[in-house]
Amino acid sequence: MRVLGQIATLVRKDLLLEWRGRTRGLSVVLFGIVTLLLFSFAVGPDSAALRAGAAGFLVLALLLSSTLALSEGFRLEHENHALEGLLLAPVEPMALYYGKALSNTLFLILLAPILTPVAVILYAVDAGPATLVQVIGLWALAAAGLSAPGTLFAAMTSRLRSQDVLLPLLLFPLVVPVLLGSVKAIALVLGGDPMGQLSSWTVLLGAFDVIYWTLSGVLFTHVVEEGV
Amino acid sequence: MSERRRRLVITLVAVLVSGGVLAYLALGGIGENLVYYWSPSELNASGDQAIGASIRLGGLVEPGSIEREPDGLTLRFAVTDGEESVRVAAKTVPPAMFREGIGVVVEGTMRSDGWFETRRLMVKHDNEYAAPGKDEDLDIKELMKSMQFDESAT
Amino acid sequence: MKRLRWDAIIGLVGLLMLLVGSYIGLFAAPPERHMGEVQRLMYVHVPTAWISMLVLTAAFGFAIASMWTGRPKWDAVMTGATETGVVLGALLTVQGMIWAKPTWGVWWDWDVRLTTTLIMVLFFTGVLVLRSYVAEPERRATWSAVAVIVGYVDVPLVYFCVRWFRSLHQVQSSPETVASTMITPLRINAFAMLFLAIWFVARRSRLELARLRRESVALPPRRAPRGTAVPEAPQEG
Amino acid sequence: MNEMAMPEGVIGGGWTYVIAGYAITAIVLAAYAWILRRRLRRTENAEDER
Repeated sequence: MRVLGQIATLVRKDLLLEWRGRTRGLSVVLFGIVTLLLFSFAVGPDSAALRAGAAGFLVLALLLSSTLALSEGFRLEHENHALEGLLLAPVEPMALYYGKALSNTLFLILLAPILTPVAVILYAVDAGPATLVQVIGLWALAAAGLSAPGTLFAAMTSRLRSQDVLLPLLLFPLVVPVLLGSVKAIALVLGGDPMGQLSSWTVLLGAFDVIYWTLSGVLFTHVVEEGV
Repeated sequence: MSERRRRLVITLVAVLVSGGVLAYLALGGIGENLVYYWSPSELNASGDQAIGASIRLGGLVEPGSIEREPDGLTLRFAVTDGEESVRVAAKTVPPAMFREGIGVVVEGTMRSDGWFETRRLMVKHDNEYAAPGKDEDLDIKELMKSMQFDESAT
Repeated sequence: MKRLRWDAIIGLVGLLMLLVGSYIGLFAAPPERHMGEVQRLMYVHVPTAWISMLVLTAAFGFAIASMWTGRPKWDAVMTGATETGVVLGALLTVQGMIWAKPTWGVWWDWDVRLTTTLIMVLFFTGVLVLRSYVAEPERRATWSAVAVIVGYVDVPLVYFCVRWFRSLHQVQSSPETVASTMITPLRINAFAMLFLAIWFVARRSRLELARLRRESVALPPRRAPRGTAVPEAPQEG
Repeated sequence: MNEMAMPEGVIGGGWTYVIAGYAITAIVLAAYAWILRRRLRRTENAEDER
């Protein structure tokens, strides 16, 4: 399909730009690591409490990094008037949205192999390779759930004076179900799952992924009509 | 006009998908497993795995099980779901509505000696509001319904 | 004085009904057999809950209408409904905490009902903040409508979560579970709150329309300038 | 025998909570009505002056 081809092209373009401007990506990674470090200061040298909170800290680091990545992504588009160009070109607005949301998701997923081991070391979690793979899978679901409404709101707020305030203000309450689902699921993976709830939390997380990915795509077309 | 119709179809599909997923969350039964509190049966079934973890236990205060320790600080009672019960040691002042047969949610840990230790005791009121003087019937089945345990049974 | 507008009449009726309903609830209705006097909070808490969700549902409808037609009228009504929903939602949260302390024994607990309600209030507050930052009227209308539609996903969750999940909050009451003497004040206050909410929405929409008129020349003025009645204002070009 | 009285399952008194709840409701509704009135006045006056 034409739209799928456009999405693929846009994702390739975004990832290429991300690769060329590595320092930007690197700063988000560093930001994530610093966030993880800060949480361990907040709890203090209590290894049991750190272990108990590890899943929450990890997901919060993802959330905070995601707002940084989202606003950076659109700032770049505005600097060179690239978005106007894309809108003038025969690109479907939906392809534009899904391309952007997908490349945001992929970028956030790429953070996982770096941040997860850091969290495992900092918070003294016992985790083998199989556990890590599971955590990264859940991280991917969480990243998708954050990116879908995140891209929509970042597109709306990217031109505003106070994007740094507005984006979290709109995004954080909306993604609470995603955060809750991923924190619980990751905590169950890291700390054992006595009651067999892991699948239910994962389904909840996936369900909100589907809701946000479908709804935001449709609404984005209306957003860009007004010019981004 | 066809452009408009195409967008209408896309919007409709998106709304249907979102609504369908919400309906699945509601009716698919995953809610039973994303529990805010465990029933005594579920807690007992998990055995040793539950020991030490921070857990919420919910159920009815078993009639005749309330005891107060002589030190006046610890309250002991059993929480039941009609089938099994868990003994609870609460180091807290209970809310005024605390009584036999009322729903409670306690937050704490299961100890290896079989007592559930808690410092946070919450009373769960059902959705019945009656004037005083109405006969008190300790019908466990009815009370269980108010605790939503009957759903997990079916 | 100006003649009474329809919304003023509804507001007055609502206020009167709220006074009557609260009087019955506070002094005529019996105390609950276990909750005692504290149960009287139901007569304000439950209507606030119903109407806040109802008003936000209306906002969702107005958002769709605003996006569909592009008319400023719908945008203004949507703003009115959203703001009223936020005010009532915030009030609902505080009332709930006041009721929770004596009955449950805690001020707050992270149960589904309470969490989803808090999300609802915070998100729609965010929508209002978003509006205040966007200068162009068309863009503001579309963007806030989009935000309202996305955020509305949470509102059915608030209502149904107590049935779907086990929670600390009890499930909805029905006429069968509430003593008949308690239903009368509850119903009166529910309609009172509905009328007050309609009044709030109407007033706030009027305000928003006036603001929109100030922003753009495209909209016709509310009424012709009153010439003599207005205190001398310097006439500028 | 007991230091603390055992709760009897009924909330005694509790009027403080009721008064607080109704007062908050009244204050919030009245405050919002008043704020709306003031904002509306200002905007419409400004409009008339134009």
